[in-house]
Amino acid sequence: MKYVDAAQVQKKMGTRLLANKLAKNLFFLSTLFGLIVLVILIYRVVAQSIGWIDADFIFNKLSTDPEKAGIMGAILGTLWLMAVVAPVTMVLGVGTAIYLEEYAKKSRLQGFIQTNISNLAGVPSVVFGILGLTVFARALDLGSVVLAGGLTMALLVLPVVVVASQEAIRAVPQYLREASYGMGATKWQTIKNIVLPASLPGILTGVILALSRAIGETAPLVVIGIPALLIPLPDGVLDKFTILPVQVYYWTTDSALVAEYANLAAATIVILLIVLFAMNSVAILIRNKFQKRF
Amino acid sequence: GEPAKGEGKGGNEKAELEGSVVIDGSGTVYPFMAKMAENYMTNEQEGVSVEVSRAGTSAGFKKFLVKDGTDFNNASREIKDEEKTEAEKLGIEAHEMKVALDGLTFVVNKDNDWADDLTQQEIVDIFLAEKDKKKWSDVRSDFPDEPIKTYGPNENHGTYEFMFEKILEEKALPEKINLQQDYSTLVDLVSKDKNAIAFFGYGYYASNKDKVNAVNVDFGKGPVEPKVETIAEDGDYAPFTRPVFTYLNKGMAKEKPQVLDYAIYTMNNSQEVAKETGFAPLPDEDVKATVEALEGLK
Amino acid sequence: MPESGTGLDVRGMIAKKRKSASIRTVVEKLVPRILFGIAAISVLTTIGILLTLLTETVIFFERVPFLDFFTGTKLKPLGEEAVFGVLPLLTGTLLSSAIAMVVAIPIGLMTAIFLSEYASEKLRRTLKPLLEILAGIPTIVYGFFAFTFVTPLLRSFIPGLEPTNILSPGIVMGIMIIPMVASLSEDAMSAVPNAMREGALALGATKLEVTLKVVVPAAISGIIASFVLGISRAIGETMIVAIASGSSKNFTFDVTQSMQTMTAYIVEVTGGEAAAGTTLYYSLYAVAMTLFVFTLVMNLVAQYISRKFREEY
Amino acid sequence: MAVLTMTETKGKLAEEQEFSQAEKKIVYGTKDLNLWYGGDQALKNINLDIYENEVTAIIGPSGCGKSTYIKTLNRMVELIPVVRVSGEILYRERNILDRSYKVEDLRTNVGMVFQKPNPFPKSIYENVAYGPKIHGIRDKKILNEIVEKSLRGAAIWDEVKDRLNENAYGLSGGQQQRLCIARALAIEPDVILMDEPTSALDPISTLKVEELVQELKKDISIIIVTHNMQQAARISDRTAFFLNGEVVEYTNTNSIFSNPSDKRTEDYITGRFG
Amino acid sequence: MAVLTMTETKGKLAEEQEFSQAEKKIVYGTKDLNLWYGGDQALKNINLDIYENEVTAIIGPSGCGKSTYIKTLNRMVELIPVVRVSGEILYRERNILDRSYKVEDLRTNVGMVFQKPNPFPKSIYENVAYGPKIHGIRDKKILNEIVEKSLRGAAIWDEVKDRLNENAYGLSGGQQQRLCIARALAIEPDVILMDEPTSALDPISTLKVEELVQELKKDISIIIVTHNMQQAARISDRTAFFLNGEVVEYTNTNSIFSNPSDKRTEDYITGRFG
Ligand SMILES: Nc1ncnc2c1ncn2[C@@H]1O[C@H](COP(=O)(O)OP(=O)(O)OP(=O)(O)O)[C@@H](O)[C@H]1O
Ligand SMILES: Nc1ncnc2c1ncn2[C@@H]1O[C@H](COP(=O)(O)OP(=O)(O)OP(=O)(O)O)[C@@H](O)[C@H]1O
Ligand SMILES: [Mg+2]
Ligand SMILES: [Mg+2]
Repeated sequence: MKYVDAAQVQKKMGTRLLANKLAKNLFFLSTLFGLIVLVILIYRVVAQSIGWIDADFIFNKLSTDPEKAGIMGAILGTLWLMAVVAPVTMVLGVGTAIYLEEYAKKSRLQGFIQTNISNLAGVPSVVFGILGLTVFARALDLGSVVLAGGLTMALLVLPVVVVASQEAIRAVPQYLREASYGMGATKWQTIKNIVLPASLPGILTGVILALSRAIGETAPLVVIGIPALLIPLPDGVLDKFTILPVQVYYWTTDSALVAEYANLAAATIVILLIVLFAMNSVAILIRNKFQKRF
Repeated sequence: GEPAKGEGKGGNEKAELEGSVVIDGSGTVYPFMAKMAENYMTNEQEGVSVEVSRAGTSAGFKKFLVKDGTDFNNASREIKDEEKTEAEKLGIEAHEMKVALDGLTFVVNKDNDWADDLTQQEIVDIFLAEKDKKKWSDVRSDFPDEPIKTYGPNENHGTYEFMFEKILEEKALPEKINLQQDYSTLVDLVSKDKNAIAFFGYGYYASNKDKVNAVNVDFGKGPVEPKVETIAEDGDYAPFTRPVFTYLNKGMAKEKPQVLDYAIYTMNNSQEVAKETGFAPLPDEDVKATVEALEGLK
Repeated sequence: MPESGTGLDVRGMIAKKRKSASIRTVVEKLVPRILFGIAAISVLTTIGILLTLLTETVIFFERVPFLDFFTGTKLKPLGEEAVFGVLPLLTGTLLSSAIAMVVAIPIGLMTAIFLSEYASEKLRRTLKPLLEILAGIPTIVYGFFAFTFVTPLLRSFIPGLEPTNILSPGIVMGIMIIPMVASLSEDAMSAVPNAMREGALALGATKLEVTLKVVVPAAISGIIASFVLGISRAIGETMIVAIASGSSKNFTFDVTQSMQTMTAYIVEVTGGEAAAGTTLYYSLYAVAMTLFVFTLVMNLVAQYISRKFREEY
Repeated sequence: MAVLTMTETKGKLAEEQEFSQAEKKIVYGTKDLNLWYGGDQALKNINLDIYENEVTAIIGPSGCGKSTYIKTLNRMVELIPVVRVSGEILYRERNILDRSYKVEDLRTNVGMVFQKPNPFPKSIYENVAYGPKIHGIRDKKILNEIVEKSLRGAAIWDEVKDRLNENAYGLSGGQQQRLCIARALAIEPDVILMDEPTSALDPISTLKVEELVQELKKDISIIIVTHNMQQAARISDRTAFFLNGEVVEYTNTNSIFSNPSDKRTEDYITGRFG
Repeated sequence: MAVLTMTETKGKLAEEQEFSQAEKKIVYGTKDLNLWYGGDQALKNINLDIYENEVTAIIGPSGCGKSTYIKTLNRMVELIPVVRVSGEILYRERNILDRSYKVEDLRTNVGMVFQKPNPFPKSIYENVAYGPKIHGIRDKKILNEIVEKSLRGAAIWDEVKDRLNENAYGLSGGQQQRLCIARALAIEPDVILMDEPTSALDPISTLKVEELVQELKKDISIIIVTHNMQQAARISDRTAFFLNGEVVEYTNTNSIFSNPSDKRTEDYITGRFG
C-alpha cells in the first residue's frame, strides 16, 4: 500500500520551492540591513569630517581653537594605553588559558574559573569603570593616569583574550601533544615548544580584537575621570592621557559652545575607525593565513 | 628665582617660571579655564605647563582634597560642608576665587514669536507644571494653544542645581521634564521644536544665538535681556546670576611660584576671557580684591 | 644500539643530561602554580568588583530602605526631599533592552541563517568580517548616530516622539547587537553536524525545511544563549543611551519618552556634582550593584542554556 | 596492458547484459561521467548501469571515488562548492544533471543512508515522520501508519515501538542506522543509496542491516558502497570495483570475486593493498 | 618479485623462532593488565610478553583495545583522565605502572609512531631535532649529525636533505610518516610502538614503511598495531589477536595465520567480521 502520493508531492513541490526562494531573499535582506546601516553611518561621519582631517589635525595638540586643535594627545594616549593593555592581557589571558586548558582540564576549579570568566565578559563596562576608579585611581592612588586606565581596560578585555587563547590552544590537535610526550617531553616543555607556537596566531588574533575593543571603549574611562583635555602629551604610563573616543565624547559635548567641535568629533571618529579597521584587518589576515594548518 | 609680581596683562619683564599647574573640576568652568591656560602658556610663561581637566566639580574636589592633589579645582558651586570638613582633616586650605558670572538663560525656538519676555513667576510656573497639563495659552491667553515642552541639563550639572535650589526654591521639577547630559543636545532640541523652552548657562546661548532665542525676564521692573552687562551680581539680571569659582590650594601656591603666578594671571585676565567664553565678567573691585588677597600669599 | 660511523651516542648523552635535570623538575612544579596565580586574577577581579560595590551599597541602604529603593517609582536625587526609587531606571533599562532585542533577534537570527545555510563559503568570508566591523564600532559613535540620524528619521513617522527617547537608542543598540546574535547563532548552527543536513536533504527537503526543522531546532539552545547574551549586552550598554535617551528620570512605559537607564545614571553621577558622602554619591553604587546582579543572572542563564546544548549530540 | 584488460571486461559485460537486459530494467544509467573537486579529478569517465531490484555493490580502496560516485547519483555532491561535473546520469531515463531537474524531486525518489548513522536530534517518531511531513502529509493517522510501516520495514519496530517519543540519540549505533533506513523508507523511495552503512557498526548490527538489504531489494533498488569485500560478496548481485576514480571492473558479484579479470582487482581482493 | 622475498623471510623466521625463544630477551612483560575508561573495561586480564628485536603485531577488530594496549606501554593512556589501570607492565624488568617510575624516562626509551602522521608544524630539521633538544642536547654540530642519522635511518634522507628547513607539512603523507619515524629514532629508542602507522598511507608509502620496520628490528624492538591482516602476516614475527579487550591468541605469526587455534581468530582472519 502506498501512502506517499507522487502527484500530491509533485503539486506541493512548487510551493515549497517558492517558500524557500522567498525565505532566502528575506534572509539575505536581513544580512544586508546591518551592512546598509554601516554604510550610512560611515558616510555621515566621513561627510562631516571632510576638510578637517589633515596633517595638522593629526599632529597638533589639543586647543580650544578648533582651527588649531589636533589629536596628537589622544593618539599618543591611545598608544600608551595599548602599551599597558597588550602585555597585561597577553600575560594574564594566555596564562589563564593555559592553566584552564592544560592544567585544570575538566576539574571543578576549571569550571568555576570558566564560569567566572564568562560572567566577567558580561559585566557592563561602566562597572569596570567603577572598579578602576575605586581600586586603581583611588585605593592604589594612581590617579587618572595611563596605568590606571590601562589596568582597568586590561581587566575589561581579559575575557576576550582568555577565550580566544583557549580556543587556539584547544585547536592544537591532541596528536601533537602526544607526539611530544611520546618523545619524553615534560608537560611544560610540550606546552612551551609545541602548544604555544602552534596556537600563537589564534592568541594574537584575540589580543588584537581585545585591543580594538579597548580603544573603542568610552564609558569606563569617563567614569574613572580620564581628562580629555588640555594636558601635555603623555610620555609614560604615569601620565594623564586621553584616548580617541573620549575626545569624541567631549568634543561633541562642547559643540554647543563651539559648533566646529562637532566636525572635529567626526574627524576623530574617522581616524578611530581607520585604526579599528586596520587592526581588525590584521586580525582577519592572521586568522585566514593560519586557519588550516594542521 | 624671585616670584613674579602680578603686574597683570603685560608682565614681560617677569622672571621665567617653569613646572606645572594642575587644574581639574567643573565642566562648566572648563571652557573659561582652558582658554585662560592656553593664553598663559602662549603669551605669558612658555615654560609652565598648565593642565586643565574636567572631571566635574565633585570628582574634581576628590582630586583636590588629597595629599599632593590638584592645584586648582574649578567649581560651578560653592564648596560644600562635607568637602570643607575633609579639607580641614587633611590640612588643605582651599582658597575660593570667584572667576566669572554666569546667567541662567532661558531659550526658545527661533520661530517662537510670542514668548519674547516672561516674568520670573511665569518661568517658575512653566517649569513646575506637570507636562501635558501646561500649554502656552495657560501662561498668557494670547499665546498659542500648544503644549509647552520643557528641557534642561540633568542633575549632573551645577546649572540644574542652581535652577533647582535658587530659582525653584527646591520645589521638585516634574518627572517628565526632558533632561539632558549634553548642552549640545539641548541646543539641538530647542532649535528643532517650536514649543520648546530650555535653560542653561549664558555661554551656551551666546554661542548659539543663530539657533535659539533668549527670553527676556521680567523681575518686576520690566523685561531684562540676558547679556554680559546685565548678568552682574548687582545687575538687572541678578536673580538669575550665579558666580563660578576656582579653588586654589594655598599650600601649593606657597610651594610652587608658578601656581600663584597663574592664579594672579587668571584674575587679571578673567574679565576678558569670561566674555570670550560666554560668561559675564566680574566687577573691577572684585577682581582687585581677589588679586590683593593672592598677592598676600607670597 | 644502532652503531653509526660517527660514533654518536645520543642515549648516553641524554642519560647524562637527565641526571642533572633537577631544574626541570622544579620548573615543572612551579609553572602550574604561577599559572594558577594568573588564572586567579580573573576571580579576584570579580571579587574586587563585588567588594567595591558592596561596601558603598551597604551605606546607601543604611540611608534608603531597601524596599523603597526597589519599589520606588520616583528618582529625585537632589534637595531636601530626595527620593531614590530605582524603578524609573529599571524601566528605562528594560525597555531599551527589549526594543534592542526586538530588532536584534529576528535580524540577527535571519542573518545567521543566511550566513550558515545559504551563503557560499566565499560570501560568508566577506560578509562576516563586515558585520564584525559593525560590532567593533565604538558605542559612542552609535550614540550620536541614534541622536542625529535615527531619531529625526523616526520622528518623520512618529510625530509624538520626543527628541530624546528610549526608542531610537533601543533600535540602534539592537543594530549594534545584531552581529553578536548573528555570530553566536551562526556558531551554534555551524556546529550542527553536516550529516544532519545531508540526512534531511536526502529526503528531498528544501533548504528552508532543513534549516527550520532540523538545523534551528538542533541549535536552539545555542541560539537562545546568544539572545540572552545579547540582552545582557543591551542592559550593560552605556554610551548610546547616555547620549540619545536623555536623562529624564521618568517612570513610564511610553517608549517615545525620554528616560534614563542604570548605566547612563552611573555615568551621570560619577562625572557629576555629587560630593562624596552624599546619598546621591552612594546611590551610584546601589544602582551599579543592581546592574551587576542583573547582568550576572543573565550570563548565568545563558551559560546554563548553552551548557545544556553541548550535551545534546 | 591495462587497456587490454578494460576491453576484456567490457566484452564480458556486454555478453552478459545481452540477456539480462531484456528482463531487468535499468534504474540509473551513467554516461561518461567525470567529476572534479576544483582541479582534482575524482571520477574519470564512468559508465555504469544500475539495474532494478538488485543490490549493486561498489568497492575500492580509500579515496577511489566510491562516495563521490554515489553522492552524484542524488546530486548530493553539489553541496561541495568546488565540484564540477560532466557527462550524463539518467535516472529513469531523465538526465538528472540537467539544470532543469529539481533535486528535491530526485531526492524524494532516491533515499540515502550514510556511513555514520545521522538521525535528527528529535524523537524516533519525528525522525521517521520528517520526510512525509515535509512533503505535505499532515494527517496524524496516516503518519502513524507510515511510521509503523517504515520501522517494520527497517526491522526495528519491535525494538522501539514502546519508546517512539524518546530521543533517537538514546538508541545504539546499529539501531540508529536502521532508524535512518526507516527514515529513508518513509517516503517510499525507488532507490536507496548506502555509503558504507555498516562500517560504524558491530558485527551483529551489521548482520541485521545486511539481512534488511536483502529484504528490501524485493521492492527497490539498492546501491551500496562498502570497504568490506566479504560484505559485497555476501549481499550484492553486481559489483563495481573503483580505483583512482575509474571503474576497473563491473560485473556480477560471483564472477568478480571468483575470477577477477583485472590484475588490479585481484590484487585488491587478495589484500595486496588498501 | 616482492612477494617471493616476503615468503622467504617468513619461512626462515618460523624455523628460527622454534629454538630462539629460549635465548631472546623479554623487553616488555605484561601481567594481569586490566584497564577501564570510567566504568567500561577496555582491557581484560592481558598477559603478553614482547621479545627483543622482533616485530610484534597486534590485530583485532575496531574497538577491541589495540590502541589502548600500546598506549599503556608508554603510559600515554594517562592523558585520558578517566583511565584506571591494574596489573603490572614490566619494561626491562621494572614495573612502569609504579608511581615512582618517571614517565618521561620511559618515553625517552620507548618511541611512538601514530596512526595519522603527526609531524610538528615546524621545519623538517626541527621535527627531528625536537627530541634531542628537549633532552638538553644543544650543540649544533651534534644535532646536525643526529638529524642526518635519524633521517637516514628512516629512509627519507635523500628525499628531504635539500629542504631540511621547509615546513614538514609540505611533505606527502608517506614522507610525513617516515619523518615521524625519524623523529622517534633521533633519541635512539629501545622500543618503538606503532599504532596503525600505514593506515593513512598509499600502497607505495605503505611498502616503504614496511621495509623500514624490517630494517629497524635489527637494532630495536617494534610493536605494531594494524587492522590489515596481510600486513601483520608480511612483517611481523609474532602476532596477538585482540577481541573485546582480551588476548584471544598470541603466538608466532606463521602459525596464527596458517593454523589459528581459536575459532574467533579464524573467523576474523577469514573476514567473517570486522
Ligand atoms: N570535499 C572534497 N574536496 C576536495 N576533494 C575531495 C572532497 N571529497 C573527496 N575528495 C577527493 O576525492 C577523491 C575521492 O574521494 P571519496 O570520498 O569519493 O573516496 P571514497 O572512495 O569514498 O573513500 P573512503 O573509502 O575513504 O570513503 C579523494 O581523492 C578525495 O581526496
Ligand atoms: N578516551 C576514551 N574514553 C572512553 N572510552 C574509550 C576511549 N578511547 C577508547 N575507548 C574505548 O575503549 C575501547 C578500545 O578502544 P581502542 O581505541 O583501544 O580500540 P582499537 O582496537 O584501537 O580500535 P580501532 O581499530 O578503531 O583503532 C573501545 O570500546 C573504545 O570505545
Ligand atoms: Mg567514502
Ligand atoms: Mg586504534
